[in-house]
Amino acid sequence: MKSMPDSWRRETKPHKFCPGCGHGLVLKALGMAMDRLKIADRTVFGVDIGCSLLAWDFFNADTIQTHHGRTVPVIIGAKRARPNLVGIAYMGDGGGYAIGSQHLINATMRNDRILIIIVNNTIYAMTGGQMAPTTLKGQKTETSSRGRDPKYEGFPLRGPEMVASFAPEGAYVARGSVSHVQRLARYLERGLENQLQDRGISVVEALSTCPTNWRTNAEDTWKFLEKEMTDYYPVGELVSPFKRDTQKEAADLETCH
Amino acid sequence: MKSMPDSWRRETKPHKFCPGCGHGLVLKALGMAMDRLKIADRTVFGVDIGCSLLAWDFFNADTIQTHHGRTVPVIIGAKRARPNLVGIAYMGDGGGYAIGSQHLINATMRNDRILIIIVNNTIYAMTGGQMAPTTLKGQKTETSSRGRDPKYEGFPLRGPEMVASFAPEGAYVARGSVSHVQRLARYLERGLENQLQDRGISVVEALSTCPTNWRTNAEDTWKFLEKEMTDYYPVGELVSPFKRDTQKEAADLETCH
Amino acid sequence: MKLATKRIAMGGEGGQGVQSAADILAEAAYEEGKEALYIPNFGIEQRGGVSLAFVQIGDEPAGSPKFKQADFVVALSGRSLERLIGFLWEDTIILYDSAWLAPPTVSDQVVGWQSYDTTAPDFFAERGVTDRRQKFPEIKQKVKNIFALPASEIAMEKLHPRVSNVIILGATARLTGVVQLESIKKALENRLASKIKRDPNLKILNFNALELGWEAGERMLKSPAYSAAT
Amino acid sequence: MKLATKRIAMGGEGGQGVQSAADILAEAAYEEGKEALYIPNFGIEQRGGVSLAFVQIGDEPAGSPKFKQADFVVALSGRSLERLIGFLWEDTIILYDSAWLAPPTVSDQVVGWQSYDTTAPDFFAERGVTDRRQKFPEIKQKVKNIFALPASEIAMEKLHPRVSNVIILGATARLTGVVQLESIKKALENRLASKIKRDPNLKILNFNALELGWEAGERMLKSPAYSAAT
Amino acid sequence: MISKLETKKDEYPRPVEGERQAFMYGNEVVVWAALAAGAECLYGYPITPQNEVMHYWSRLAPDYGGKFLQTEDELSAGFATLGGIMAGARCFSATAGPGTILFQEPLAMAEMMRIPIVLVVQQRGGPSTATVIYSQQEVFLTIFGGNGEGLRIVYSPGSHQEMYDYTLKAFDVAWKHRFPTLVLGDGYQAKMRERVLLYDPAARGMEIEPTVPFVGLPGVPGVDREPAHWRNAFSVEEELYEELEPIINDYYRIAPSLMEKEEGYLDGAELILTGHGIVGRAVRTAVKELREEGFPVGFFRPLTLRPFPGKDLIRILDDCPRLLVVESAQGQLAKLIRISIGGELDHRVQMYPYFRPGLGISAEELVEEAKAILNGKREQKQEKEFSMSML
Amino acid sequence: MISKLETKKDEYPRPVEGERQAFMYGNEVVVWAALAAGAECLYGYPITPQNEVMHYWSRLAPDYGGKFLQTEDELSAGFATLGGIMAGARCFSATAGPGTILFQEPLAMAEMMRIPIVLVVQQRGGPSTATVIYSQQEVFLTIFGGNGEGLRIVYSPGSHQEMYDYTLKAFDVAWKHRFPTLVLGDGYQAKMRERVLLYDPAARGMEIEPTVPFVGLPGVPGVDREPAHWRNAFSVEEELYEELEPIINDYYRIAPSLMEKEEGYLDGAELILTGHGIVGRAVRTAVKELREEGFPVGFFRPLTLRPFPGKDLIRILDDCPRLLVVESAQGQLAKLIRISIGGELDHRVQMYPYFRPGLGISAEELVEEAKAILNGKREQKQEKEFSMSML
Amino acid sequence: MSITFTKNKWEGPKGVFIVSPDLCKGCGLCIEKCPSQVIDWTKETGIYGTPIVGAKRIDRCTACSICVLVCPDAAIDVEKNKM
Amino acid sequence: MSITFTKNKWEGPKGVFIVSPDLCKGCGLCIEKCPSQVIDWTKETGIYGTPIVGAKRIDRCTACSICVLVCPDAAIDVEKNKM
Ligand SMILES: Cc1ncc(C[n+]2csc(CCOP(=O)(O)OP(=O)(O)O)c2C)c(N)n1
Ligand SMILES: Cc1ncc(C[n+]2csc(CCOP(=O)(O)OP(=O)(O)O)c2C)c(N)n1
Ligand code: SF4
Ligand code: SF4
Ligand code: SF4
Ligand code: SF4
Ligand code: SF4
Ligand code: SF4
Ligand SMILES: [Mg+2]
Ligand SMILES: [Mg+2]
Repeated sequence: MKSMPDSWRRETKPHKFCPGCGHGLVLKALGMAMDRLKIADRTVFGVDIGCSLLAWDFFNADTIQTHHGRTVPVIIGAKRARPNLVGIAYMGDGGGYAIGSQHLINATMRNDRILIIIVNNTIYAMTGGQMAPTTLKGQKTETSSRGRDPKYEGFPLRGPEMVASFAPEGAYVARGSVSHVQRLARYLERGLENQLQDRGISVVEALSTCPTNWRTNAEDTWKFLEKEMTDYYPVGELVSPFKRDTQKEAADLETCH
Repeated sequence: MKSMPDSWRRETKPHKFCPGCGHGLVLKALGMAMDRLKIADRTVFGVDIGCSLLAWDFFNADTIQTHHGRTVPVIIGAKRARPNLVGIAYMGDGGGYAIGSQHLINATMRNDRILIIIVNNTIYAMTGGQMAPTTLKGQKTETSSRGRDPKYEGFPLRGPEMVASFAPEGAYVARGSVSHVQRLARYLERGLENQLQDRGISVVEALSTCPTNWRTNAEDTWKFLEKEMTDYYPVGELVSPFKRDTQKEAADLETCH
Repeated sequence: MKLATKRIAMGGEGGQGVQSAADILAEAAYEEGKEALYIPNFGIEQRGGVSLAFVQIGDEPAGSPKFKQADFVVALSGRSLERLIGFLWEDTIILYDSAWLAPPTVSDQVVGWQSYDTTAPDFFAERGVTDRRQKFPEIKQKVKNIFALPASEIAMEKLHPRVSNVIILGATARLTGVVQLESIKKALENRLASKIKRDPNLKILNFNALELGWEAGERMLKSPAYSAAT
Repeated sequence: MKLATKRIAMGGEGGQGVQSAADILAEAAYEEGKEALYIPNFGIEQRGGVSLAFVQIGDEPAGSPKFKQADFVVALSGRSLERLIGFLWEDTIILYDSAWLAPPTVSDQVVGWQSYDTTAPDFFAERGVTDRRQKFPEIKQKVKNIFALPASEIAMEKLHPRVSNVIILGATARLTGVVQLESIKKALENRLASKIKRDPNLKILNFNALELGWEAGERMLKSPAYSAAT
Repeated sequence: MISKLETKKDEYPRPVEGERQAFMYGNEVVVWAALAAGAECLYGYPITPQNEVMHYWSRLAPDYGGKFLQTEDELSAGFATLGGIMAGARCFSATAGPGTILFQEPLAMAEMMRIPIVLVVQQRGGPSTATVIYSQQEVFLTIFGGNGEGLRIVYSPGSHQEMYDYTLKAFDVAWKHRFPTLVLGDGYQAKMRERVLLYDPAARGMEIEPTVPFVGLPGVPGVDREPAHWRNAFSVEEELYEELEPIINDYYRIAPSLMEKEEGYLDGAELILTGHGIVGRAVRTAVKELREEGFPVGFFRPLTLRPFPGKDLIRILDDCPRLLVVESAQGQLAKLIRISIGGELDHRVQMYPYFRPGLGISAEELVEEAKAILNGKREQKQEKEFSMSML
Repeated sequence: MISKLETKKDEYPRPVEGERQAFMYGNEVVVWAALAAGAECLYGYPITPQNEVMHYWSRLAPDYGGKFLQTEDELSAGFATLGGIMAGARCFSATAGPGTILFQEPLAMAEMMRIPIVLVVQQRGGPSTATVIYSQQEVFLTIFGGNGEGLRIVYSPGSHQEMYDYTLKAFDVAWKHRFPTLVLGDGYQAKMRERVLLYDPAARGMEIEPTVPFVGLPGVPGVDREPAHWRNAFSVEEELYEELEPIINDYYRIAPSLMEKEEGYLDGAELILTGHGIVGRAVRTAVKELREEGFPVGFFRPLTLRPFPGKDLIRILDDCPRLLVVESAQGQLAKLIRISIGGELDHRVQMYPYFRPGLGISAEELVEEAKAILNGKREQKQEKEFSMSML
Repeated sequence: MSITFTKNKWEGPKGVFIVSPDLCKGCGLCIEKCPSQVIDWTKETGIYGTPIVGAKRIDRCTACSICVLVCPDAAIDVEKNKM
Repeated sequence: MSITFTKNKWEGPKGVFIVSPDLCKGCGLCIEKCPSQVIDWTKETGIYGTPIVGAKRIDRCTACSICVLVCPDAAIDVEKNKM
């Protein structure tokens, strides 16, 4: 197994994420998918504002660091102008479900041929740990110091489920987790394949970690991700235009962590 | 039967909508609901930019005409500041599902205690008939002169279904039509009751007419609404925190048109 | 102020076809090699209320799309004439449809008025001649002349209610003297091209209306109906 | 330029506690009735990279939060000292942790550096003393004095690795002469109040560290380790 | 690997062949100019009075290989336009009023990253929703609306012909200098109909700077070439300053070559009238009229509002220190003028305001106003009003 | 029917009793000032460097009956704030950088409808995302960012004490005059920690204008009273003009009473230094230092950027026609100055730029710069640079 | 409420059909929806200068009030006869 | 690729465990995930000045590569012995 996907740019490593940050793992999964499909040379990788911006020089792939919540339109604009490009819009849960949610909704409706990756770390990480749409019930953040209260702040948003509810034909929607990097890589690969085959939009949420703002050690980081988050946010494919290959899936499950 | 609900402001009638405009009927249904609940005196009625702005002086109720897509936050701001007010956010499908969709999504997630009314006329009416998220497949508009093509513009958005997919406990979601004014009035009344009982958000879409931009005569206006639109946009309650009173419903159906 | 450029302000109810009349007039002038400028007055509403149009025709490009004083004011309804009163000056010639519609007054603190491209879809009810004529609005300004033409009645009786605006257009063209009959026919045909293709009678109908109007204008020029009123 | 206000620039790796040390120093001065201003240097990243803090203490409010020349430069790591070289002038006194961490250089065309509030959560791995010391960065500027204090080693051996920043703080306070030991103890206690409640030993531990540093500062003042180097 | 840019195919006809006279609406003129300049994509969101730009484009452009997308809002329209441009396509958009506000976010990004976006702004009344008709109230927004230094190029045409000329030019200038370039029209220009001469720029020997992709370049990144890594976020002050300084320097280096203006009847003028856009046209007409009547007036009409041709105005005011500033706004042009001349003259300038925010202005009323000034009927009060608006 | 306004109950403690010395972060100062002014709701969206305003408020405010909502973006934050204010609550928000851009849409609505919104802007580097740290590049955005005439009141404090004073005052002024009122800080002020004296305005006899609801008024609308019908859209030009004129007149009527500035060491000054906000503080310190060294310099520090205290500056420049303009932006303050003085003086003013977009400025460097000017080392090139930036 | 609108009335066996020319904009929606084909255009014009409706075949009117419900301008009233 | 990172190696029965001090930020995620408790902290510090990991109990290492997969910084390599 390669520790570093070929599409990673070694010159810019170590990357700029904190110790233990899940972004590194999501990008590892993405790198694996890009390696497998050999598309780094025609990819436009768009990163949002949020910790995802730290990936502006992450890949050996042309990259645009955009504005908070605006990566989806930037990538759509590029993709529609030059359909042979592979468009990837990479963002946090704040960028995807709060300030950029109109773009997510309307891109899904239009079935834009891009891959949207939303990193769900239940928090606004870059700005120092405020509540996100994905913050869990009772979870304490800088702007929910008494814990998120559903009465005033609502229940956490399950983004892929929402997208799936009206995802058009040809769309691919899944939720992976950095605690299963290979499975996440598979989802991302399918999302990209879907785009390569001009079928429809792909939206993949990745459950991720933010030890810095969670203030967790390694043990609690994994626990929060694998227990609390995964309980509320089930991992799996929600909508897929691919024929299910159950054998392959079983094999996946074995090798996935 | 009263032709004009008490909550309508007679001084400003005839209203400013075109001949045959469905907005008048949605507002009639809303007026009926307000009359029944006797809440005109503590209502804040917010109207969007879009033809809904023409209702800025429509009711004997305090009204704020806001910006395009921004009526939801304005009403939320008022409601949270003074919870005893009854907040109604009235807008078009452009305001609700395009430029303001982030507010719709996040208000739903937070379960804000307001009633959102989205008038679906499959078009941007006020600006002269451009495509809306709700424009039907193949429908010709000023910006889809060859008819809406799902390959490039996607399939029409079913808003209430999307909202329902993640509507929290206590939410009320329905789709009515101006071809059934009384049933629409009932939905709006339930949406308001839901707010009065502090249960959750209410989102009611109203299928409506726009003979001016559809360029239809009375007959075709009804036909487009009742056949084309209703085929794709089924009318009914999607999510309701109310116990179903089947007797009452049956009675409704009889009197509804 | 007297200018070489002719300034024409037209008004009517939304759906009376004021905008197309004005636009065709300008286009005809352009086709003749004149400098023409047409601009609609448009507001927030799609339909309803008063519809105003402004045309300037001359040898030099117009200085600004709108103007303060009109050389010609053409009114197809009472309400619209009220809105045009501010444009009157001592040299204004007024032409109005003396078979007015007479709507009751609408509260005017409304979001406004008016309407761009407000020709009603064909499918709406045909506009008829009303039984109640609105009285002529009070004009406190000295003007040069006021001409009456019962265009709607003529249209109704001799042609078709839809073409009353074309009759007015014909009269306006003649009265203002800014274009030839032929040019305006050409512009009209241009504009209706696709419709005429479907229904060739349309051309005849419209040309007839134009000619009726043109002739009426001719007669007016010969025997001014009113002299400058106060 | 010589000013009445003392300008102190501190730097270290994110997580070394530079910000709290600087903040406590400023607060202590404030408590003594002095005019104090503390400002962190913060960038886009949450953690990682160099963490800088600026403190000014005097009798008059500071003119601007940042300054061009520091009277004291306190460096807890080699990389941070490199970032502080621009602040040196002939009157600068440098104090550094001579048990440096020696990270390999990171490419600097990164989105930047730095970090606000970067104290690592308690839960991260404890920071140890490295085997590889980074060589002192090349300083081309004449400075007044350079003092070495192996704070990390002292902390590790005598107290606890976490308090090396407090040892440095003690030494800085003494060297700069801007505050009394008592004031800084009070400020430290203030800041740790809630933690001390949970674990009263923390207070003793930190006070000990402070005193160790203070005494080291005392000794330095008596026998300057280096004289102005080029 | 992408073998070649998928730009517009050669099989498409040229939108404008040679020269063609037409009687057109302003929004239509914009579309023909964009087509003639080789524009490939319009991503936009409807707003009156620019809607017809989208209507005409979505109808016409496909015949010339152009693409269209109606987005969910102006933020999306603006950022999609940036994405399209960075992919190497000649993209533009059009907006107005509250839409111009939202466009400031993508414009700010374009300013930082030197993305050659072309935006047509058809001003409407403001502030807020106001009217859908007309004003000149988006001048400051268009120039300085972002969180930066207004490193933009702004043209203010006054006729359909200029609208055509400057929209064409905007594409050239934007791609040549890589600054956001805006064409500032208004509702009158958008909706009025008048003569225009369309021409194929190539037929006139005009070259329009070709587009160059920022991303999706040929070759395997990391193997054949460095990957293109574009960003607008920086961590420390100094880093930003280093990035920004050359951009600012570039801007001011090219500025002198960009400034355009029209002036006339300056000889012996005792009063200068100035106005931009459609108002500049009324100003010119009024001055001509006044001169014909023997009044000593001249005019100055800036065609670029940014950079502002202030040096020319200073020269003019050096000779004639009386200025009537005419605009359908409360002193926005006046402020641009004062920015240019402030402290640069060794005498006072008597400035007279003719500020009509949101209102159209006719040549006739300017003739009267100028006469009133020349006849000494507009002193104290007017000047005070002017100074007041400059606070 | 609503019997009474559900405003803050009397049972809540006063946030600040009497007076209290504190050593605080700037964002914390903002929150205490808002609480002391009786603010009831903060609806906001996180952005560095103002995040802690939201952190402190969401923690502290509930104890004083305050409410908090983190919205989905700045558009929502701004419009929710308008909704809360119209419901009669004292609401405010805080933002920065790209957030300040998005806030222009609600601010434009507030300008048209006279909604007394208070917004704290903590400037960061620009344009675009740039840095999260510091700049003075949001001056024009804050003043003129909407699609209108900039009918706003903008304070630029330079210390925590002024931050407290002017944030308090902002609420009073906003509700008294019904114009959007902004407090323009920056990342340094937001994140630095220094002394401040908090006080209860009531204890000092300061009255803060009470809030009045726009909607949800007592009585049955249409029966006991007219319904409140609020709008910002108008159909014809004249209607807008009629609506706008009294607003503009009101603004300029109150403007003279709003302007604030600090000046010093003007006697015999041969060079005036000017700067606002945190830079104004460096300017003052530098001038003091220079005077102590015997250099003839004075300073002018505008505290209101809008309306700008230009009359005072004209008076100063009348005596001393040399001005060093210092700012962490490329001439935004300089432009405000030129707007004020343009054409008003009967002599030239020598203007020297000290423009450092996005960079902090220390007193030390200003001392050096001023000396260089006084020693004649900064003539041609500098002045040219200045004029260039004014185009 | 002091605001009144002009009224055109047709009295029929089941009730009175009332149209207000001040309100009717002539959209024709009611014509289509009347189950008994009672309503049709009249020669009179209303507020928009367009023809307005009347109860051409009032005898057929069942006073079902569907027309009242579907008029977007609240221009129709139907007073049921007491039976 | 000319970019190389320093490597600390531990050779075990099933394979070689390699950590790069240039990459390891000391997050500890790998320690938690190693099913055989092979990994632990060392005395050495890495790029962030924080302690980095090593294969304290290399004998137990099954060369399963889970650690390789979970390291967000790609700081671990495991070379399986050929068998
Ligand atoms: C318009 C605008 N508003 C606010 C911000 C400040 N901001 C930067 S990142 C961020 C939140 C990031 O959270 P998320 O998208 O979840 O990404 P994460 O950092 O958690 O990976 C915010 C609010 C901004 N840059 N632009
Ligand atoms: C920010 C902004 N963008 C665009 C507009 C222009 N605009 C006004 S109404 C409207 C669309 C209205 O459509 P919809 O919301 O469906 O309402 P309808 O008129 O169909 O009832 C648009 C795009 C605006 N006012 N503000
Ligand atoms: S703050 Fe959280 S999300 Fe951001 S880089 Fe650090 S760990 Fe990752
Ligand atoms: S344009 Fe359509 S939606 Fe708007 S008022 Fe007219 S009919 Fe109604
Ligand atoms: S009451 Fe019923 S039957 Fe009578 S006119 Fe109305 S719809 Fe027709
Ligand atoms: S539905 Fe109403 S407005 Fe329409 S024609 Fe009938 S009565 Fe008139
Ligand atoms: S290869 Fe497997 S057993 Fe060996 S260290 Fe890694 S995780 Fe542990
Ligand atoms: S997971 Fe990677 S970075 Fe974290 S401690 Fe292990 S080797 Fe180091
Ligand atoms: Mg996040
Ligand atoms: Mg609509």
